[in-house]
Amino acid sequence: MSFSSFAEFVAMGNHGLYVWSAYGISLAVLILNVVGPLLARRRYLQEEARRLRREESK
Amino acid sequence: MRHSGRDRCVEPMGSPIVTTPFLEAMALACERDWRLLFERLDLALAPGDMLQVVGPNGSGKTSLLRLLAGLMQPTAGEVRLQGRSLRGQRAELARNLLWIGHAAGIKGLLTAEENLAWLCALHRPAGDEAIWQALAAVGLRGFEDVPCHTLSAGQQRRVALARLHLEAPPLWILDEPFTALDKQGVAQLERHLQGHCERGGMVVLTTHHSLAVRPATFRELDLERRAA
Amino acid sequence: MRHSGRDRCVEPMGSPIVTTPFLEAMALACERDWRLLFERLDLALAPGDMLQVVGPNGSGKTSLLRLLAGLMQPTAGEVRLQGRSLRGQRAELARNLLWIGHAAGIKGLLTAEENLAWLCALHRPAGDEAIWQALAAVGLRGFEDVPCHTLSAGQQRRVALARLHLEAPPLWILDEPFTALDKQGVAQLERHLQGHCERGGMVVLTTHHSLAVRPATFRELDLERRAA
Amino acid sequence: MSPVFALLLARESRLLFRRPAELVNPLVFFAIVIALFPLAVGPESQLLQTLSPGLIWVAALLAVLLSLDGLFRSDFEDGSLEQWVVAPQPLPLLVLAKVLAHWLFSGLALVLLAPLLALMLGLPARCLPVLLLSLLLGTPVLSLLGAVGAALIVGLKRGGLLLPLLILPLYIPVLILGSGALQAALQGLPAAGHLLWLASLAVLAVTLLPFAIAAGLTISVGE
Amino acid sequence: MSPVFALLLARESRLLFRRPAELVNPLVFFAIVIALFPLAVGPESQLLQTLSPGLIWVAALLAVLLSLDGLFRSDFEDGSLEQWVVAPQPLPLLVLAKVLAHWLFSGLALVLLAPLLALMLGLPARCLPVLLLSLLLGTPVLSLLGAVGAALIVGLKRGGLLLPLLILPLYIPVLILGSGALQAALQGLPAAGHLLWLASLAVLAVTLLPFAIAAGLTISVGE
Amino acid sequence: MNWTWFHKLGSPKWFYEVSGRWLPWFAVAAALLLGVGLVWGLAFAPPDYQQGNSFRIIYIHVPVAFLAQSCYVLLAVAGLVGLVWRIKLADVALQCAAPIGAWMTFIALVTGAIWGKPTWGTWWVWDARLTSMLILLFLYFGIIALGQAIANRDSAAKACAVLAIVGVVNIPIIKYSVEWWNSLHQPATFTLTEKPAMPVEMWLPMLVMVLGIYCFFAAVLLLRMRLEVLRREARSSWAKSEIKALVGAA
Ligand code: HEM
Ligand SMILES: Nc1ncnc2c1ncn2[C@@H]1O[C@H](COP(=O)(O)OP(=O)(O)OP(=O)(O)O)[C@@H](O)[C@H]1O
Ligand SMILES: Nc1ncnc2c1ncn2[C@@H]1O[C@H](COP(=O)(O)OP(=O)(O)OP(=O)(O)O)[C@@H](O)[C@H]1O
Ligand SMILES: [Mg+2]
Ligand SMILES: [Mg+2]
Repeated sequence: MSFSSFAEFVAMGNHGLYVWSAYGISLAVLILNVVGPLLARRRYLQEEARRLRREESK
Repeated sequence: MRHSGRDRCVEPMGSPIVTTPFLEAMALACERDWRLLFERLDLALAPGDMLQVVGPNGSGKTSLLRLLAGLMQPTAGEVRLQGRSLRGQRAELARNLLWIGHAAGIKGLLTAEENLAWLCALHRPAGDEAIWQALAAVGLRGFEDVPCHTLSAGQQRRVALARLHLEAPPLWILDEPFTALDKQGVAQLERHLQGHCERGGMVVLTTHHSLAVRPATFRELDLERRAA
Repeated sequence: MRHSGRDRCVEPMGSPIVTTPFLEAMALACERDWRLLFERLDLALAPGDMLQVVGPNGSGKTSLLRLLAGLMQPTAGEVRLQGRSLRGQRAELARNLLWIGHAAGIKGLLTAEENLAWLCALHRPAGDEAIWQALAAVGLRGFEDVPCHTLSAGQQRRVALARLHLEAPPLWILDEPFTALDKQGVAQLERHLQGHCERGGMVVLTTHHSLAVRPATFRELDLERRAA
Repeated sequence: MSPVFALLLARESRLLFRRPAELVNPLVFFAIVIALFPLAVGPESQLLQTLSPGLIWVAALLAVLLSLDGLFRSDFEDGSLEQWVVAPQPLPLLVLAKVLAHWLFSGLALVLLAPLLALMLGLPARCLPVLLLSLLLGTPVLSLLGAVGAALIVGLKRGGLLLPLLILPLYIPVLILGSGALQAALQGLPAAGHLLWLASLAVLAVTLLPFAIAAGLTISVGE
Repeated sequence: MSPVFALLLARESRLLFRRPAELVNPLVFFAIVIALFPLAVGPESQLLQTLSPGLIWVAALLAVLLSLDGLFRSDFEDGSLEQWVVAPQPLPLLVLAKVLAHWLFSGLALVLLAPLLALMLGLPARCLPVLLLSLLLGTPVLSLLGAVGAALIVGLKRGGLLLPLLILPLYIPVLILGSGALQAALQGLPAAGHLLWLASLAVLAVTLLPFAIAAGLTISVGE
Repeated sequence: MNWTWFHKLGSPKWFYEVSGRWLPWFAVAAALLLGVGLVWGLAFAPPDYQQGNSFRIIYIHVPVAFLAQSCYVLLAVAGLVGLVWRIKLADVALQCAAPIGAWMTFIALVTGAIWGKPTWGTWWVWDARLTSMLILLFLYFGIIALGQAIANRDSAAKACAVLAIVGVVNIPIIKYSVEWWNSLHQPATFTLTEKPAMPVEMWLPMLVMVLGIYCFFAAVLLLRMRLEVLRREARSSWAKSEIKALVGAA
């Protein structure tokens, strides 16, 4: 552990803003990359469900 | 003829006479790139009339239709709407005209339904229900929400022709409406055109095939020339 | 059938058998954007044959012709030329094929003569004399030196069809060759196609009208489907 | 505002969003052209800073202009324009809606991207408000002027570089005012005069040019 | 050289000369873009001279690229490309002839116009040979690379700014080498190294890219 | 040589089954490695003697930059396989990997820019490596835009393949010329290459992060590809029953 306190950890030796924003943006993008395909998959399955229902009712 | 259209002075706002032709062409001439396609062409269209323009390739059928729809200006002569020259009454013509040219204004990226909704909105908006019925009437049930560019040539034409099944203006000008339609589609459209005329509408169209079903008022205009 | 094409092993360079079809389609399937147009389609074409592909709008006629001409790849199955898969013998097919699609490769800025000269040069160059004769044969005498974009729709098609009157490869694949032709043009083309088959050529074509003149070997292929 | 105006706006937006790639193309073009310059003139930051006002404006101008090339093309080819001309709605109104939709989604995005590129070229942050404002006032003028040209050439088979030829000379006042404003800001001078001029150009363009565009379209359709 | 090659060259030249306006469009675009810069960055001659190598190259690059947008479009639409694909002639050869014709009449003209514009920007006359030579070696590469993009997007209804997006990043080596050569000449340094590199790029492009273009066309036609 | 395994690899059904089994492993590995690497790098690794703590950005910047570059090579390889052997799965891979690569490039640029501010005092300089990374982003954009612009799936994939191959041939040329460009004009003010020899406790977490980000990439790629394969095969019997099962479960 190279920090002695949590506050020090957050401050990152005065570079906290840079470090945390870099990591924040990166993580956000990574999460977006996971959530995007998952959402697309759900949307696709919903579409298919609707189509199947339509075909059955025909 | 009693009305004064014939002698080229604009009729004052007099009482409309029942026999006044709705649309008239007087001594029309059309020239494209130096070549005279036709001249001194007269025609008159009254409610209930159906006119088929025929002629060999390159005789000027499309050009004539565009003149009548106000899309092109004639080289000589003029087109009259209800006895008055077309010049000043673009808006009046627009309210009464349904024009479908070679290309029918269908956007490939939009679905059949969206396309129709917009084309109707240009004249008067139509409800979803009416649009779906019109699409069903031209045999496109099940294709309502497919982007039009994935439809075949004939199917795209059917989307455009569905406009004829929505509440439509009296005068229809159609350039080769039958192209790309299969036999059943052709027969159906012929019947629909006949019905429109019988309800007092007017149709001007070109096509190379001879119609099997025609209203009583059917006439042909032959632009026969030595072309091609 | 004696030749081994049927059981999917490539025939060695053995002596060609007279009954080998020139062009074959085996278990062909075609899919466009999710929708299956046809599958398990077999056909065989021997010298002298004429095949008209029919079907309602959107049934896949154009797509089938493009598959046969090697312009598209089938989803499944294969096309064979003289018993061997098309894959490796693009050049061989090219030497034997005359393809005229919806758009026929006519440049609007060039004259009819220049257009023909180039299209012939792509296969084997033709002399001026022959080209003029071909243009006369399709009724374009007097239009040889006019830029094609000033010709009407039907006249442009005639320019393309003039290729059929020049020394031409045996297999013709024509997509809606009759569109935009007037009646006299249609009749003339029908006779010409018949003549080609009688001289041992082959024709595959689509059209929505039924041919009045047909060779004895005429067959129809119906892609009937529930489309449109 | 008439309902067709809103309807057309909605329709055009939908069309644009069906092809998102086309939407961002002008943006990426803008960015690439700006990125080409350091590669071509060298990376010295002082030179790039001096250059940046002019460079940003020229790039914006080219991006807007070239994205307009096809503005009416597909409408012409599929017959939509014919339908507009024979419709009872006033053509200038339809045209205005169409250009507005185009500007909203490509011009505006370009305005928003510009500060980032400006920073990369070393433009000091205090110039950014002037940059934003000048682009905000200038790009609608560019769009409308370009649309006039696009309407005139829509019937031609191969436009090629005809549109730039017709329209770039007309863009010069906007270019001078826009880059002038920015240059003034860079040197710490007031830029209000330039911006006022740009604003009045914008008002003029919005009121008059739709009629010119409509006239151009009627000519092209009637050919 | 096969006879179709010569025939196609003749045919393409004839087509280009039937529309002389299209032939000069890239030239005028080139000139206008260069002329915009003094308007946008101000008329100081020192700045313009420093700028000129890069500016000339960027303008040439944009002019070539944008003139290529429609290279195969009309051939695609009127069915000529289908005929090429089903013809017994090798497609890469036909493609090479077509690009060569285009380059001969627009690329070459641009090379010849460049010295004039360079002088107007204040480039000293001793740099002109390097300018000419670098453009002469560079523009064919630009044409061929652009043709790859044009072949890939030919089937699309509205290209918009797609072509620049695809191709401009690939132009960067030519841009760097070309403007680098010129900059070296401007500073009195030898430019032979740059020019040799450009020459080898040109050789590579002429031998390899026709195949990529042919592949792109086959894909577009087979759609 | 027996090529059957190769074509089996191209079979969508086989792929769908196998990828279904692999996906959870990659996902778990990515989560573990990234978690460990992050905590290690952010909290435990010693600070840099020159840059202090801002250097910790390296643990996201470098792995992502690596991935961004290798992903483009993957695109070209997939394109080649798709074009030469006509394996549709390669087409799917190409189109699914492109957006991921673009995002990775974006992260590398953003983290680099943020890092530049405390170390160089500016967000951006026209340095060779930075510039070529920007160009890489544009290359990705080109492939994505081309893929979206072409409506027909098969043609879109083939067109992207051609572009990716032409692009990858150009990448060394671009890289080389950009470096030359920069060194010719003026010596670069800042260089990334002259790194201090890193002590082990600094680069070990980096190694963990690199592995983690590659696992992450594999997981996301499989996720995207599985959906795409399902879409493309929607009419085949196995996909139909799969979709029915999935829909029923939802
Ligand atoms: C927008 C700005 C930046 C971009 C686009 C960028 C890009 C890259 C790339 C592409 C790599 C991978 C190199 C390789 O594959 O070997 C890399 C590595 C690296 N970057 Fe950055 N970088 C940026 C800013 C910075 C800054 C500001 C620093 C710190 C001063 C930095 C430090 C490093 C280090 C130490 C490496 C690892 C060196 C190596 O393994 O070769 N970068 N960067
Ligand atoms: N855009 C144009 N520019 C110049 N001339 C044209 C143009 N369009 C058509 N023409 C000429 O006008 C004549 C008539 O063309 P039009 O399209 O009206 O014929 P058409 O009767 O509709 O023929 P088709 O039956 O082939 O459709 C043609 O001979 C053609 O040469
Ligand atoms: N470019 C395309 N992209 C996607 N789908 C297409 C494309 N072209 C055609 N299709 C689809 O393929 C089907 C068959 O089209 P094709 O053009 O082969 O029909 P056709 O039998 O020639 O019809 P028509 O008689 O209308 O010419 C159509 O239903 C259409 O939806
Ligand atoms: Mg006509
Ligand atoms: Mg068809």
